[in-house]
Amino acid sequence: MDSPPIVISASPHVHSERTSKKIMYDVVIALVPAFLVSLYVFGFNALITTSIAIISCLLFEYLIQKYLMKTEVTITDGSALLTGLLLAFNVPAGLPIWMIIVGSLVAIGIAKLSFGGLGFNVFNPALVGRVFLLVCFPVQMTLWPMAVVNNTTIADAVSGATTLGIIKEGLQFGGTMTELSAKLPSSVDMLLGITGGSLGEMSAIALLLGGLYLMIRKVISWHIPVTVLLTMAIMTGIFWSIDPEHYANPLIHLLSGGAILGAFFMATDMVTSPMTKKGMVIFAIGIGAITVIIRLYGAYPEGISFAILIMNAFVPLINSYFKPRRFGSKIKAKIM
Amino acid sequence: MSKKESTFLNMALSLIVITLVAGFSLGFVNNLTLAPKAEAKLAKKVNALKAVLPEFDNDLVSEVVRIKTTVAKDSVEVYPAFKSGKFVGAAVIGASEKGFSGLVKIMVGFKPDGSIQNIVVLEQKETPGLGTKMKEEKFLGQFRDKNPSDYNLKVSKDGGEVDALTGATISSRAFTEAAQSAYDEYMKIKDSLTKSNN
Amino acid sequence: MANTIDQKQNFLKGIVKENPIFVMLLGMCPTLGVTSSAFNGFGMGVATLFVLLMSNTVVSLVKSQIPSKVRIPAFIIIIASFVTIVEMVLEAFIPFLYEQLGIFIPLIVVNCLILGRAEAFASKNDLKSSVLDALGMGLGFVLALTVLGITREILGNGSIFDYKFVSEDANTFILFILPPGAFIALAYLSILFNKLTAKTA
Amino acid sequence: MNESILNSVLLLVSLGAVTALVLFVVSKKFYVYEDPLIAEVEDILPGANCAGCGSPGCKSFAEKLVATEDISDLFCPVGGNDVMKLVAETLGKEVAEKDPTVAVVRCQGSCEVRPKTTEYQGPKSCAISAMIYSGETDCQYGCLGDGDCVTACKFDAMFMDETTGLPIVITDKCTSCGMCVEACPRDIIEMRPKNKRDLKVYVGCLNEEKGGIAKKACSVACIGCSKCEDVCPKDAITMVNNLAYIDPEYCTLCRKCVPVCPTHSIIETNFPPPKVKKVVEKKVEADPSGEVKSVNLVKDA
Amino acid sequence: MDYIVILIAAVFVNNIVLSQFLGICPFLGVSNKISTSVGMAGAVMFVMTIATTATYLLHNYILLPAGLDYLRTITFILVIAALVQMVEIILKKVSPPLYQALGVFLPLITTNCAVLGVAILALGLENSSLLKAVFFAFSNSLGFGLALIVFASIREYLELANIPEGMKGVPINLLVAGLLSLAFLGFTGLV
Amino acid sequence: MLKTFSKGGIHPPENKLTSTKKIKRLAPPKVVYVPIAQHIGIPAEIIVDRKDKVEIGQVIAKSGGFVSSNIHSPVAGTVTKLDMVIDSSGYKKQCIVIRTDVKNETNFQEVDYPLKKEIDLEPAEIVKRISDFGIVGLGGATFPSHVKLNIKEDKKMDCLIINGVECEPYLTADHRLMLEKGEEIIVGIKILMKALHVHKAVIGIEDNKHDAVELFKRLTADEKEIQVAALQVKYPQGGEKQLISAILGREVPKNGLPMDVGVVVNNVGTIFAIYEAIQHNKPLIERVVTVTGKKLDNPSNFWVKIGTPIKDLIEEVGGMPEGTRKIINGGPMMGKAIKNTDVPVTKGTSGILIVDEDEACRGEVKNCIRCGECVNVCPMGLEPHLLMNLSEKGMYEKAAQEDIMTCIECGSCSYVCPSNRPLLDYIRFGKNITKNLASSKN
Repeated sequence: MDSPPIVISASPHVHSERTSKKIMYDVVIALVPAFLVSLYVFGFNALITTSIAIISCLLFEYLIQKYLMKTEVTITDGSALLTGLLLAFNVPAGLPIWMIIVGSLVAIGIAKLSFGGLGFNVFNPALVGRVFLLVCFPVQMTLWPMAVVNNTTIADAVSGATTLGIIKEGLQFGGTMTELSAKLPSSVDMLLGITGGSLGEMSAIALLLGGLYLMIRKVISWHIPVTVLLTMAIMTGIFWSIDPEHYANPLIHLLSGGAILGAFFMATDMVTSPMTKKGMVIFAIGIGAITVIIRLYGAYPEGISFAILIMNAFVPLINSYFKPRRFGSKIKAKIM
Repeated sequence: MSKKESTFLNMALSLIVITLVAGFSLGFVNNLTLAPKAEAKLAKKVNALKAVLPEFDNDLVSEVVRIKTTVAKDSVEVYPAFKSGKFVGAAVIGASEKGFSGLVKIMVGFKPDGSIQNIVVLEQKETPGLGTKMKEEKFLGQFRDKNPSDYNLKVSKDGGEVDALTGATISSRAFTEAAQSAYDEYMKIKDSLTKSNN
Repeated sequence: MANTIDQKQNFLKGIVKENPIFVMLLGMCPTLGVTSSAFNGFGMGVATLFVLLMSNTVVSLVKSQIPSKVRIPAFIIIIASFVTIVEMVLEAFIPFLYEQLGIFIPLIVVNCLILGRAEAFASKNDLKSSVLDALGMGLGFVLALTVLGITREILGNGSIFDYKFVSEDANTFILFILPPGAFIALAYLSILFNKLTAKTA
Repeated sequence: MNESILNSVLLLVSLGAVTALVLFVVSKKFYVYEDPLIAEVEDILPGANCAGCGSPGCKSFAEKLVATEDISDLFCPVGGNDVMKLVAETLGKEVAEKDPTVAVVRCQGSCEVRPKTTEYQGPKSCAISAMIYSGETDCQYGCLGDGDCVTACKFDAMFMDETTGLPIVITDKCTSCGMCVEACPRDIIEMRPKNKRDLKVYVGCLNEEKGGIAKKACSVACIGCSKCEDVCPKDAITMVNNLAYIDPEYCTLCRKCVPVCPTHSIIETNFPPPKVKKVVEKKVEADPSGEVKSVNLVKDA
Repeated sequence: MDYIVILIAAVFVNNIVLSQFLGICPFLGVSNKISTSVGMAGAVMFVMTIATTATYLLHNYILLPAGLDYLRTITFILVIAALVQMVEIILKKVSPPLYQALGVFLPLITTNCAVLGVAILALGLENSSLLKAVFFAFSNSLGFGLALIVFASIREYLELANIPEGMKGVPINLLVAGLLSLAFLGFTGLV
Repeated sequence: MLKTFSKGGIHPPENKLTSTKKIKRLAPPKVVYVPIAQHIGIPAEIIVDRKDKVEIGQVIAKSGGFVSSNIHSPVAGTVTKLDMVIDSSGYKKQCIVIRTDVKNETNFQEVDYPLKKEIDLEPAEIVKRISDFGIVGLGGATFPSHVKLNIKEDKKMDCLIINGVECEPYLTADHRLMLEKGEEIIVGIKILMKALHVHKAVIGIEDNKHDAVELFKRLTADEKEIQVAALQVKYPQGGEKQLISAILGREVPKNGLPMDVGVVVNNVGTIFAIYEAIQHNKPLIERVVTVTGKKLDNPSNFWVKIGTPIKDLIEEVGGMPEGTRKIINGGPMMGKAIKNTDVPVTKGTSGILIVDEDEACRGEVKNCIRCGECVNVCPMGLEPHLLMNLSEKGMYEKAAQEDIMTCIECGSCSYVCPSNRPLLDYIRFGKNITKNLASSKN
C-alpha cells in the first residue's frame, strides 16, 4: 500500500484549536507590557535578570529531564520558559546572577520535575524558587534598585525601599501613616510602575493590561484575580477605616507589592489552582486574607508569595470538596 | 523460649518489679547528678555575668535587684558588681519584643560611668544565619566601651551609629532597643545601687 | 544458634540495608528536629545509640520474665529510665548540648526506633544478637543524623562541625537550617542513599 | 535510704500499679476476639497481594483459608505447593497438590507474518483498543501488541519483543498468578503445566476463521486442517471452530503433531535441538520469523 | 488575647509538625487518605488533650511538690501509654470501623512524640494554668490535624501524578512536607 | 436569548457542507449485507437460510427479546450466504448477505407515498407495529423504539420531545429530512402523541437550521399541542438529557431516564420512520445518510438501503479522495472510525465522513495542565481529567464514586483538551470495567 493506512481511533475525531503551548505563550505575551515597563525603569539589569532566569530554567529542565529522569524533554511546551519569566518578575532586577540560577534550579528541579513535571506539581514553581531565594538571601532579595527612568546602565543598584517595606518598618517603630506618607510614592507612580520593587511587579497598569488580555483570550477567568484583590481591599479597608494612622489605605495595598502580579499571574496558574469556579473563589479569598494578615502582622512586608504557596497546598483539599454539580443531582450534598 | 503467662498476678508483679528497679536507679542517678546540674545552671549565668562585667568578687546571683518596669513584661533584673566593696559596674538584662521572630533578650554590662563593658545575648529566636549573627564579635564589638549618652544606640538607617547586621535590620533594631532599655533602667537605679553597698 | 556470619549481619544490617532513617523511617522527629548542625546531629545520635544499646540489652535479658500483655508498658518504662538518665547526665555535664537538643532528649523515649527494636528484635533474640543489633541500628542512626547534619550545616551555614570554610559574609542557603530545609535535605539524601545502596547491592 | 530515692520508687510503683489495674479492667470489659490463626497464616503467605488466588489480598486470603473447612480448592499460585503445605500444617487441614503452571502466549502473529492494515491512534492499551475495533491487523483473535499483560505482570516475568511486537514470558520468573490472563482482552494467554524442564507443546493461534481467511490475515495461523488431530495418538487434540486445541491433560509431549502442521502454528518449547530430522529442519527454514528464537530468548532471560 | 496567640502560634506559626518536627511518624504514615487522616487527627486531638490534662495535673500536684520533677519523662510516658491503650481497647469495642481505619496506627500514638512533646511543652508556658495548658494542647492538635489533612489531600492528589521512579514514596512525601513548611514560613512573626 | 442546556457544552466548527443538498435516492446495490445486530440490545435471530428468496420488507431476522428488534430485507432477492462481516464496531459480526434481484421491479420503485393524515390505529397497535416494523432510534443510539413507548404504570408522561437538533458537525440528514418531509413528520408526531397519551410535543431545532425552524413554525401554526423550540447552537444538545434540560428546564435525575421527568424523546428520523410504518406499512429498510467530507467532490445526502456497503456511497460522491486517513461512520464527535469501506450501512448510520491527514490524526499527548476546561465543558458536571486518571491507574471504585457511569460519551472533554489527552478513551474504558465490576457483584 502506498498511501499510509487508514487510521482508527475512538471518538471524538475533531479537536479544538487550543493547545497547552498556545496557552503558555498567551501568558508570556500578557507579561510583555510589564516587562517593557521594567526595561524602561530598570534598564539593562531587567534584561539580564530575565534572560538568565529563562535560560537557566530551560537549561535545567533539559538537563534534568535528559540525564537524571531520562524521559522525554519537554522544554518546547513553554512552561519552563514561563516559569523562568515569572521567577524573574518576582525578584529584584540585578539580583546576582548565581542566585537567579539557584532560584531556577529550585523552581524547576525541586518544585516541578521532582513531582513528575508539568501538571503534577503541587506548588507554583516560580514562587517556590522565589520564596527559597527570599528565605536564603533576604539581603539581596530586598535590595530594590531605585527606579530610575530610562536607565541604561549596568551600574550597581542603588538600594531603595518598596512601598510596603517603608510602611512596615515605619509602623513597627512607632510611625504613623501621616508621617510616612511623605516617603511613599504617589499612586500615579505606583500605577505606572515608577517605584521600587521586584522586576515585574511595579506597574499596575501594564499588569492589568496583561491580565485583561488573558481574560479575553479565556486563559484565565475573573474569579481568582478579582476575588483576591477584592478580599484584600475589603480587609485592608476595614482596618484602615478603624485606624487610618496605623493602617495603610486599601489603594496602597492593592497597588503596592506583588498584589496584582500575584493575583493575575501567579495565583491563576492552572496547575496549582482549583478546577471549579467555586473552588477558585475560596482559594482566592484564602490568598487575599493570608496576604493581608502577613502584610499587617507578619515579619515579611509582602506576603502574597507565601499566601499563594499556602493556598496551593490547600488546592487538592478544595478540589475534593468543591466538585462541579453533577447533572441531575439535587444541589450538592456530596463530600469527598 | 518460655514466656510468662499473662495472669493478673504476673502482670502486676513484673510491672512492679520493673518500676521498682527503675525508680530506684533513677532516684540514685538523680542524687548523683543533682549537684552538677545546679552547678551547670549557675555556671551559665555566672559565665554571662563574667563576660559582661569587669572583675568582681561579690555573689552576684544572690544580690540581684529586680525592678518592675513598663518596658518589659517581667521585672528587669539588675546585677550590681563590687570588687572589694567598691562598685565596679552592673549587668542589666534588656529585652525587646520586636525581633524578627519575637523576643530578643540580652545582658548588658555597664561600667559605673554608664559606658558599656560588654554585651551577651541570652535569648533570641532570630533567623539562623542572619539575625543570629548578633552573637558574633563583629556586631557586639561595636558597642564595647561606648557610652549610650553620647553614642546613639540606633541603627545607622534610623540615624544612629550602629552598623546593622546585613539582612537583619529588624533583628539589629530589636537588639539596640533592648540595649537602650537596659541602659535606661541602669541610669534610673544606678545611684541606688552604688549607695546600697556603701 | 546464630553463627558469626549471622552476628555480623545483625550488626551490619542497621547501617546500610535496614538503615533506620533512610530505609525504615524510624525516629524521624529528632532526625529532622536537631540536625541543623553536624554536631547536634551527632550528639543526638550518640544519645539515642546509648539508650538503644542499654534498652536492647536489658529487654533481651528480662524478656522471658515479662508477660506479653504488659510487654509494651514494661519496655517503655525501661526505655524511659535510660532516657531520664541520659537527660540528667547531659544536663549536668554537657549543658551546652542539653540546651541545643532541648525537648528532643525526653522525646528519645518515643523514638519509634528504640521501642521498635525492643519489640521486634530484642524481645525475640539473645543478648549478643540484641547488643549487636542495637549497635548496628544505633550507628546507622548516628550516621544518618550526622550526614544530614553535615549536609544541612554545609549548605545552610557554610561550615562543618562549626568550622566555617566560607567567609563570614558569604551567602549560604539559610533555608537548610530552617525547618523546610530539614525535609528537603532528607528527601534528596534518601534518594541518594537509595541510589548508592541499589548500586552496591 | 535516701528519701528522694524512696519517693521516686514509691511514685513509680504506685503509678505502675494503677496503670496495670486500669488496663486490666478495661481490657476485660471491652474484650474483642480475633483468631490468632489469621495472623499466623498471613505470615506464611508470600505477601505479594497479587490477587492470583482470587482474594483481594493476602490478608483476606488468610481469613478465607481460616474460615473455609476444605481448603483443597484454594491455592496460592505465587507460593505454590510449599506454601500451601505450610498453611495446611498450620491449620491442620488437607491440601491438594497442584501441578505448577506457567503462562504461554498463544499467538505468533509477528509484524512479518501478520501485516498491519490499519493504524491505531489512542492510548497504548490492548483493553482500550479492543473496545473500539479488532486491531491493526486483519486477525481479530490474535495479540493486539500494546502490552497490557506486561503491565499487569507484577513479577517482571513478561516483556514485549520489539521486533515481533509480541509479549514473551520469562518462564523462570512466572509465578502463574494469572494476572496476564486476566489482562488480555483477547484471551491469548493460557496457563499450561510447566512439566519437566518446562517442556510444552501447544497451538500458537486462536484464529477461528476458515482456513483461507485466517491464512490471509496471518501466515502462521491455524487453518483448521485437522492434520494434527489425525496424528495425535492420545486424542489430545480437538478441533473447535476451525481451531485446534491441545489438551495438556492428555498430551504426552510426543510432538507428532508439530511437524505435520502446514502453517507451523504448533509451538514446542525447550526440547533438545532437533537431531537432524528432515521435517524439523524444513520448519526452521520455512519460518525465519522466529517462533523458535523466542524460545531461546526465554532461556537467555 | 493570650489564647488567640496560643492558637495562632500553635496552628500556623510554630506548627507542631511543620516547624517543631513533632509527630512526623504518623504524619508520614497515616496520611495516604483524607478519610484516615481525619480519623487520626481526631484520635490525636482526643489523646493529646486528655494526656496533657493528666500530665499537667500529675506534674503540678504530685511531681513538683514531691521534688520529683526529674521523673517527668518516665511518668508522662507511662500515663500516655496507658491512656492510649485504653482508648484503643475501648475503640475496638465501640467503633470497629474507626478502629479498622486507624489500624496499626493507634499504638503509634503512644510513640507519637507529638503527644509527649506537647505535654512537656505545655509545662513551659508563660503564666501557665491548667486551662491554658489544655488549650495549648488542643491548639497543637488542631495544628497537627490541619497539617495532616492538608498533607493527606496532597498525597491523594499525587497518587494520580507520574512521580519519577526515584522520588516515589518517602522522598516525595518529605519534599511536599518541606515545601509546605516553606510556605508556612510566611507566617513568621505573626505572634 | 435562545434556550439551551444548563451545563457545559462546546462549539465545534459546524461544517454542514450538505445542508442545501436534496436527498437523492440511491439505486439498490447488487449485494446487501444486513447485520443482525443493528440496534442496542439482543441481536435478532436469523429466520432465513441460504438460497431463500426474499421479498422487499420481508422479516429476515426476528427480534431476540424485549430489547431487540426485527430486521427486514431491504431488497427483493436471494440470500446467498450467512457470513461474518466487519461492521462499524470494528469486529466481524453475523450478516445476512442478499443478492438483489435486478429483475424484480419493486427494487427500483421510487416510493413517494402520498401524505396520509388520518391515524387509524389505536395506541397499543401503534406500539406493536413500531416493534414489528423494526423501528429503532435513528439518531445514532439505535435504541429499539417500542421499548421507549412502553411506559411503566407509575410514570406520568406529559411531553414528547422531537429531536431535530442534529448537533453533530457535518451531518445534515435530519436537517434535510425535516425540510423535505415536514408534513409527514408532523403526522408522525401526532401518531406518537396518541400512542403516549400526551398532549404536548416540542420540536427542538438548533438555530443554525433556520429554514427548518421557519418551516415547522409555519406547519405548526394551527397546532396547539405542538410547539417549535429554536435552540442555541451548542454541542451536545442532541443528547436526550441535554435536550430536555434545554427545552423544558428539567434535569433527568442521576442514573435516571427521561421518563422519570415525564418525557419521551425521539429523533425526527425515527418519527418519519414511524410515520411510514404506521401510515404506509413500510418497515425500516432505508434511511437518510449524509456522505460528506471536505475533500469529497460532491458531498450529498442519500436515501440508502440498509446493508449497502459504504464503498457504494463513496463511489456515488465521486470516489475516495487522495490522502484519506479516516472513514467515520457517524459524525465527527461520536461517530466510529471504520476499518474499511466494506462495512455496510445500518439503521444507526446517520452519516459517512471522510477525512484526511489534517483532521484524522490526533495530536501529541502532553501532560495535563489542569486548566479545568474539560470540567467546564462537561455537560454532565463530571471531572473528566479525574475520571481519566482514575481509570488509567485502575482505581475504578473511586471512579464509580465520582459518577463515571453518568458520562454520556459526548467527547466534549477530549475535544477541548489543550494537551490532546485521550480523556474519553479512558473514561469509556473505565465505564466498561465499572459496569463489569458492578454486574459481577450482583
